[in-house]
Amino acid sequence: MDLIIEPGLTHFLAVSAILFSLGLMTVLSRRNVIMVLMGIELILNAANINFIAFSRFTELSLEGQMIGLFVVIIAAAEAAVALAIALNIYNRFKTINVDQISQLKG
Amino acid sequence: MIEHILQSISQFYPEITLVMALCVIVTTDFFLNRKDHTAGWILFGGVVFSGLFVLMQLGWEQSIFSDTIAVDPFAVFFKVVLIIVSLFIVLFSMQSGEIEAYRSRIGEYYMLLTGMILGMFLMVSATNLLLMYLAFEMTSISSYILSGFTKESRRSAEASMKFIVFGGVSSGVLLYGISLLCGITGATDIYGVNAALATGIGQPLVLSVAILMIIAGLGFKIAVVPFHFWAPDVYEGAPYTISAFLAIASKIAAFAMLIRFFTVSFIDIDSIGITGIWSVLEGVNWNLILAVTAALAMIVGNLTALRQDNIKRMLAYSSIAHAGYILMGLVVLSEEGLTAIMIYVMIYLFMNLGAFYVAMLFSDKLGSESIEDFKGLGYRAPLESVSMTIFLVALTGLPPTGGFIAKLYIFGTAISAGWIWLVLIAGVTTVISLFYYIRVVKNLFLVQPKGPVDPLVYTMSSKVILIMLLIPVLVLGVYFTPVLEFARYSMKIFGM
Amino acid sequence: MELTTILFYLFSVATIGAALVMVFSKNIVHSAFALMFTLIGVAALYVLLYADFIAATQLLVYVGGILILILFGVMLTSQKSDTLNFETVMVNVLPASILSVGAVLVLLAVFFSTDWAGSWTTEHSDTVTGLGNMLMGDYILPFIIAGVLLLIAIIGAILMSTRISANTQESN
Amino acid sequence: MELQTFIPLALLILLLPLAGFVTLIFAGKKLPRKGDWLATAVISMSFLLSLTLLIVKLGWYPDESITGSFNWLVLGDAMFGSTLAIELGILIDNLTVVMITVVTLVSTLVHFFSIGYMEGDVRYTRYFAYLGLFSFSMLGIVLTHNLLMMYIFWELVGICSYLLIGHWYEKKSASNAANKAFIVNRVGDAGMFIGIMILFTNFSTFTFETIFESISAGILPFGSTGWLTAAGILIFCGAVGKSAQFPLQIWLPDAMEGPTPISALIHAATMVAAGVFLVARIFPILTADALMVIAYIGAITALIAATVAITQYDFKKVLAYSTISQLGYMILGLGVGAYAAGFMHLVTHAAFKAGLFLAAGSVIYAMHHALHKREDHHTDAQDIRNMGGLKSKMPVTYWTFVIFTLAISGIPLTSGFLSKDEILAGTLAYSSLNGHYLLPLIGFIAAGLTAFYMFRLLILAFHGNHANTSRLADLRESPKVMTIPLMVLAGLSFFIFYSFNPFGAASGWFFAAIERPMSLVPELMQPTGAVLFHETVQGVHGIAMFISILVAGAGILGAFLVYSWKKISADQLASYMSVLYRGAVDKWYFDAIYNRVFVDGTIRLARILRWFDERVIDGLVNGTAVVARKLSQGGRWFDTYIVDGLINGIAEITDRAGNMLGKLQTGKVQTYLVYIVFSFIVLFVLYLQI
Amino acid sequence: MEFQLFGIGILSWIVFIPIVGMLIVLLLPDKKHDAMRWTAVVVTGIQVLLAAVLFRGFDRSMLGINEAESFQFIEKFNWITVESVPWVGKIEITYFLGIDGLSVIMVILTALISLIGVISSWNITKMVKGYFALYLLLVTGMMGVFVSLDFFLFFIFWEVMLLPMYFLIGIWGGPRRQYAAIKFFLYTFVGGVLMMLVMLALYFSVAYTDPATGNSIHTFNLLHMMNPENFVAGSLLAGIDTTWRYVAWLALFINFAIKIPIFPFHTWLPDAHVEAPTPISVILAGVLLKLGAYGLLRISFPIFPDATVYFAYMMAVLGMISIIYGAFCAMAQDDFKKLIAYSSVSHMGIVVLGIAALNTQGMVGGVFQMFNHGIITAVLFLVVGVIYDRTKKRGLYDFGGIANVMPRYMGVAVIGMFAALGLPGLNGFVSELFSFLGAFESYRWLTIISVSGIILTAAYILWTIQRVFLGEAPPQFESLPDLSLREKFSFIPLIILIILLGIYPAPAVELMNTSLSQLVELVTIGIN
Repeated sequence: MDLIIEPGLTHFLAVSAILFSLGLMTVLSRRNVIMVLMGIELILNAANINFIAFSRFTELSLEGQMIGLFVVIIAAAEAAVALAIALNIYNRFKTINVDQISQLKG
Repeated sequence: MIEHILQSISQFYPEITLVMALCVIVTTDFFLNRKDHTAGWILFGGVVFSGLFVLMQLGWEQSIFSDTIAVDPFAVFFKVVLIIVSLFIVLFSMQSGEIEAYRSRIGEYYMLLTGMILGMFLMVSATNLLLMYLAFEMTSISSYILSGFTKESRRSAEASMKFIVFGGVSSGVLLYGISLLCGITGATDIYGVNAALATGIGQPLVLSVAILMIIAGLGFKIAVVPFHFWAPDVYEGAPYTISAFLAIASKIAAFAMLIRFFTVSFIDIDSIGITGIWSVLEGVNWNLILAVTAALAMIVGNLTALRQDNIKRMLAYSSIAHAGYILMGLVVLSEEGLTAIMIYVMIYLFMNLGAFYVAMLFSDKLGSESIEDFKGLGYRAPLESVSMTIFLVALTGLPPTGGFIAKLYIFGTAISAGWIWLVLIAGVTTVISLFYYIRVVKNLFLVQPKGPVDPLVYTMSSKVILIMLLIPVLVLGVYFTPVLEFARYSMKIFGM
Repeated sequence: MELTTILFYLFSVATIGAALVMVFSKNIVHSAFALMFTLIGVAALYVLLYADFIAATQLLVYVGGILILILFGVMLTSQKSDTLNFETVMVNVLPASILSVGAVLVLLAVFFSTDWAGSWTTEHSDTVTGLGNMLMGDYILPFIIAGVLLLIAIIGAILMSTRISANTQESN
Repeated sequence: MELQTFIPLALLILLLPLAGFVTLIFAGKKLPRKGDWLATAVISMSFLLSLTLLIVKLGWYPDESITGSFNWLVLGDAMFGSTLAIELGILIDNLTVVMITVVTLVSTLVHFFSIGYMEGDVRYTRYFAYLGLFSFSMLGIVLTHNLLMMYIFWELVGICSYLLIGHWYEKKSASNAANKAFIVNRVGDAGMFIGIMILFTNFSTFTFETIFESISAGILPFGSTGWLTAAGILIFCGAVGKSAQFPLQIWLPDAMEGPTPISALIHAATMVAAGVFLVARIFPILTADALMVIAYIGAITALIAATVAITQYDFKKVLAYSTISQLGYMILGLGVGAYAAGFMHLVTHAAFKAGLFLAAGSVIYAMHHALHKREDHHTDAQDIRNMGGLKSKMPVTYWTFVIFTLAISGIPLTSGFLSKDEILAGTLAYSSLNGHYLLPLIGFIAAGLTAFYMFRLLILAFHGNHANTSRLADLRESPKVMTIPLMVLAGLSFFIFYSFNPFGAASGWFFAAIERPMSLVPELMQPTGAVLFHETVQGVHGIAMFISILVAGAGILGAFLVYSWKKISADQLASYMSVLYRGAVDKWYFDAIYNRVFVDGTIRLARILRWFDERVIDGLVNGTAVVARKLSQGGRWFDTYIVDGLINGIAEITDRAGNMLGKLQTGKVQTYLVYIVFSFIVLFVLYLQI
Repeated sequence: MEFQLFGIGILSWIVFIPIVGMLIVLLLPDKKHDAMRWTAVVVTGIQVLLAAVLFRGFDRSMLGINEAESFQFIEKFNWITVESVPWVGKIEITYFLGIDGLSVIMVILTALISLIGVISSWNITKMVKGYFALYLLLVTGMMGVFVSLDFFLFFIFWEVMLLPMYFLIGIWGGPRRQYAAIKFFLYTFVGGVLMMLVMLALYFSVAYTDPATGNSIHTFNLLHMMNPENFVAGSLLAGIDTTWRYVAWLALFINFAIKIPIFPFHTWLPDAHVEAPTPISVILAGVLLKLGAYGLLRISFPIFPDATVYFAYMMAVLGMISIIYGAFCAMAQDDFKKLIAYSSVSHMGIVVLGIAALNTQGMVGGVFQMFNHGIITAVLFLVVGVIYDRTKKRGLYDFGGIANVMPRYMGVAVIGMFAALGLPGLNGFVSELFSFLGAFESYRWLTIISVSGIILTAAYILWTIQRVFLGEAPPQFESLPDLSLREKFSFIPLIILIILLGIYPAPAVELMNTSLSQLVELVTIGIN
């Protein structure tokens, strides 16, 4: 009983799993580029939770946190670029609805 | 620690050179005029220099920066390949009309190109999961921008948007997979991973999830089915130079990363004997998955290419198909297969670069990328058309071009390893590929030009570049011992 | 039933709840703020995992940086003629929901089915020092590379966001 | 003269005409008189040579037979055991010498005749050149000592006859006739070829000698007498084609499209007789069954042709049918075992039938010129209804013609009587021995008919007085160069040249020289032995002679009743037995049936197969069926998709698949992601399986 | 090695001199058409001379086929060798040229036909440079296939022919040239892929032990592949009468059957022939079709004797079908060229029937038929070309009475056609005779049926002669010029050969006799 209540590795992993799938949901379903972006951030965070959790509970000690740190940085960079691109898209198409931007196909 | 780092730095010159080149470009970009391709030449020089350093590293086999980077023949081979491609791409960029139109931003263009090259260098040599991911991201981010470099064009913008959405998700998935892998094995470098798995902490289920996620992440870069959807759109939207770079360099780099990652982490070290045939670790037979994706890639790539009218798109699909062929070499799990891959890569880069280049030249002059508009170009631009024919024939895999040798080796290894069904698919799809390649040739030569018939004039330099691409394609068709030797020599991956 | 446990459940529920809001809210601005709460929740979870430094970074970078960026993005890209319009619609909901539910089920199943290697619980007394040492030691290369990466990203962002035009207008 | 010198001599005889041919083809036009003299000289020379050969051979070496041969090809390698040597060579025995004499003689006469007849022809030189080629090939058939050469020259005479029948190829009818002749012959030759293959496969040689030896040693083809009989009959097929035997007799009448001298030489005297010669050659290996088949075919042919001949009005056609019928006689003779008689009939027939044709030629020549003078171009110069009363106009021709007619009708004192009578005796003997009473019956009926139609021809053409006198006002006798050959042949139509006893050839030199070779086939399959047969013939000879004279007389009488004294009206007669009459007039519908069944059938089949090829096969392999259907959907599509390379069996599939996969590429990035996640899960499931 | 010029073996010369010519042509200025033509003439002429040298110097008594030492004019040096690769031993690709009785006659044929082709392509005016460049490349490919004894080399030359042919048909061809060209390309390419797979399978199944070092070497050397001991135990194609060996044989057979072509793979031929320009049709019929049969004899038969014996009957049946079927289709054509194309199908059927007999007569007959058909069909296509040049018509019903208009032309045409119909005294007869004789020994009834093909042949040939040459000439054709000097030059050598070999075939037959006996021995060793 205690084991189930007392938060262990699996609990955190479960949280990350849920966040991951929610991020996936966002990416798949929201048509707004920026929403999609948020979804991606969510996925990255889920991954990060994993790292941190592992660094807490397994022999992947501090390195987990290390990776987490870098991931945050990368996420920031990617977000910046992505938003720039979103702006560019908006200037070209006057919309940032992903499903309306489909000239290239076939 | 310090001396280790210093000592490591001494073996890190190629990458350092690139970084320095980047800095030089950034600084000079402020005061140099952007009319000529100064930045381009700087980058060219930088690549050449780092190439020299790479050649110095021939035969080294060690791991530096506390097991985050490996300097081994394998890396050297792929770095050489990347350098060749990069040099050509820089030259292309100087010829390209699309890039010329954005001369005011030419500096940024080359900066990002440098970043991309650096990222690929790291991809081929990284042995640490974190660094791998970093390299991956570095390549991706710069290519996101570059594919949207010609901002005015909506297609270009759309390409970059799709690219980043797709790439973002893929990198997220990749990261998640990496996190799981680290979690199970408790290691961040692939040697540790292998060691941990070798001790038999069998976590098949979670391990397979992790592996699949990593395959998905890298599959995106390689553009292998079913992770290929972005490729045609992005290639079509992006400028020719970048399409070519993505289709060749980043694909190859991703392959190198895939190979290093999978072989080092998931191969049973004990099985590496004189036989040269490996066996996968217990419970993780990832090569079957790769086989399936390879088969899919060949089929989908070739079939879809049939109906394309845009030359870039056609080449995109063809490159997807080629990714399938290359994967065959990894599937067979043998040094032989690896050699085959290397040979394939070495030849593939020349013929594909050539095809893209000629297509670029044509499109710049015609203002169209439609194959239908290439009618009768054989009479208006004979040299270019003949070279195009040769490149396409090479891609089809007919002797006496290098393409034949490449296919021969890949098929050969697959047959010798007994993957008959895969080879049969490959054979059939090869036949199918003939259709769309030959269709271009037909339009070039067999159809009378409609509209103007004045000859297209190209600069001498462009012709020279063409010849430089043409020669290896033809020579490697009849005499490929050097490549073979180089490949066999470069097959030593650190840690195996 | 100790404090950490309660906090864990609290934060995780909060995080997930916020995430749900973010995913399903019609208004993009709401989503953005929901994302903020999610991120804060995640940071809190980090704290529960003794990763205080990471938690701080998370707050700084995400909440302080990325989120602001996102909001700017929202503002800049949401103009309909003269007014602002934050309404966003969802597409292919059914496959998306099926797949993500499938994903979460798969992941949960996997996680619960595996017995994780010896779950030891050491107290990382001072993660900051450790991280600092590592950054200057084993992880110096990634550190540098990350710097270059940021440089590239900045250049790219600038290139993309500034209004420039080609010398020659090419047809779309 | 030494025996060995025969071979070079024979070679000379053989090659002289060839030399003539080559010179004429290349240099003929430049020679004076377009080189006709050369051809004639050459052939006359080889005639003289063969005559000497004949005399020497029969006079001094009546029983030897000599062969000279060389290796033409050697197949296989000694180190693998069997090597296979293909020999070519010459065989000289009595049969040969007699035959070459006949051939060269007739050929020479025809050469002379042609000089007059073909005068001023467009392709005068080529005509003589071909004559030379023909003589060469014909001599080749006669002189060869193996089946291969036999077949080679067999085909060559075929081609010569093709060329000469089609000499006036501007006429559609001529070229048709030529094609018909060659193709029909090909049918026979195919059979002959198979027969040869059977023998070769078993004895791995072509030479008669070796084949005969191995068969007499009891080795059978594929170890069965059935195959031996088959081989015999198949080889005989060649004869059926060449000698226009039933059922392949149809080509000979059409062959009359050629110049008349050609009909005389090729289609009466020599080439058509080659079949008979062939049978004589392979006689030793013919089994009783084969011989019976041969006999019946001969008999049927003789009867059919004779009946048809009665109803014809074209001068040459009548003669053509009579030729067929006479050839039937010879074959019948050989079939029943009257070897010498059959062969003798060949010789005698050569003389008088050649004569008949040349006479006909002279008549037609005269008619032609007469009509030409009158500017009359629509009257047919060959139709006997336009003739009549030529007797007075061209006496030489008439009298020679009479002699020939008597000879062919088998009236005593003529050569024809001798040979035909022997054959009939043979049939009687055969029937009395093996009890095939049909054969003699047919023989006698045919004999009667022969007499009847020949005299019909004589009367209608020469007696009475012509339909309108004015038309033939300027009819003249032909020049000497044409009449002299006639006289020579007429001379040769008397018994004296063949046997001093006008009522029995058996005692003559001919029978002495040409005696039936003994059969080499196994006992059971052997025909009646020569000795026994000969005795029987002696027995029935008197009866045979009596009956034959009787029927001949009857025939002649009938002819006079009907056509000369008009006691019986021909039309009445025709209407009484209208069925038979119609049948005869329409050549018993052979041509009609063949055209309907074989020619049309083949062509239709060919058309079908062509369609099949272009639609179905091409369709199966190329999916052009798909192409065809897509074609209707607009040319451009066709151009860009089919022509540009989608033309293969999987055209449709690939195309469909390509489109389908292309549809996946919607351009909506989220859709892509959906696909990916989906396929990811699929892969995962798959992964759990493996 | 006695025949060398400047240290380079005669075979290399004969193979690569066209490449030299091609380079010269490419370097010539675009306008210098005659120079290009003469270059081509000279180059191919030299080939003919070299071929003559081969003919003179060829030792008729040496076996060849599977014994390296009894090949002649051998040139062999390692082309690509990779020392001691751990997993496959030593990789070896050799540049291995040599001829035996089977190939020498084909080399001679190729040289001759190439020269004739050049002469007859004098009136090509469109893109002359490209034309002759491609033409010479094609010639190299053909020559190379016939002289190479290394499978890798063989395959390269084989595929090298593909593209020039595609262009030669596709650019200089008739109205539907694109269709024809792609069809040709497609068919041959499919075959090529199959062959490549088999080649690889063989490569990995065959390893000979180096006498010197004693380590096993994987090789593409055909002669090593013919030696059963060289098959690595347990490899894909090892053993006798295994399924994989049958599969491999069939794959090869399909490839060669497409080239020959055998029913039902023949449908590319009519299109290609009809659309191709005259000289290319000549090459196509004269040499390319022979490649298929040659490949069967050089590769399939000796390497897979067991499978060959197993499938021989099927081959014979297909041969028979091709004979009859081709003849029927030819009969129904009204296009002169198409008719000849189908007649080729029929005649190549005889080849297949002959070689399927697996005895010396059949084999000799078949190969000799290859040679003769090459010459005869060349003549026939030239005949069509001549009339087409003059009238721009090919329909059989468009003509008539040509005999009176162009007597010399009529002469050569008729000789060619009679040779095609197998008239004794002309070369066609001899080869058909022996093919049938050989076949009859092995397949009695099939042959009896096939023989009926000669009747059909006679029929359609004679009808053709009648329609084209006999009768009255239509007014618009009454003043056609007779053969020009150039045309005479292209005809005469062929006509001479036709008659010469018809009367005395021994010179040709002696060339191949020994080798073919050896081949028969090799294949049938399993039977008896």
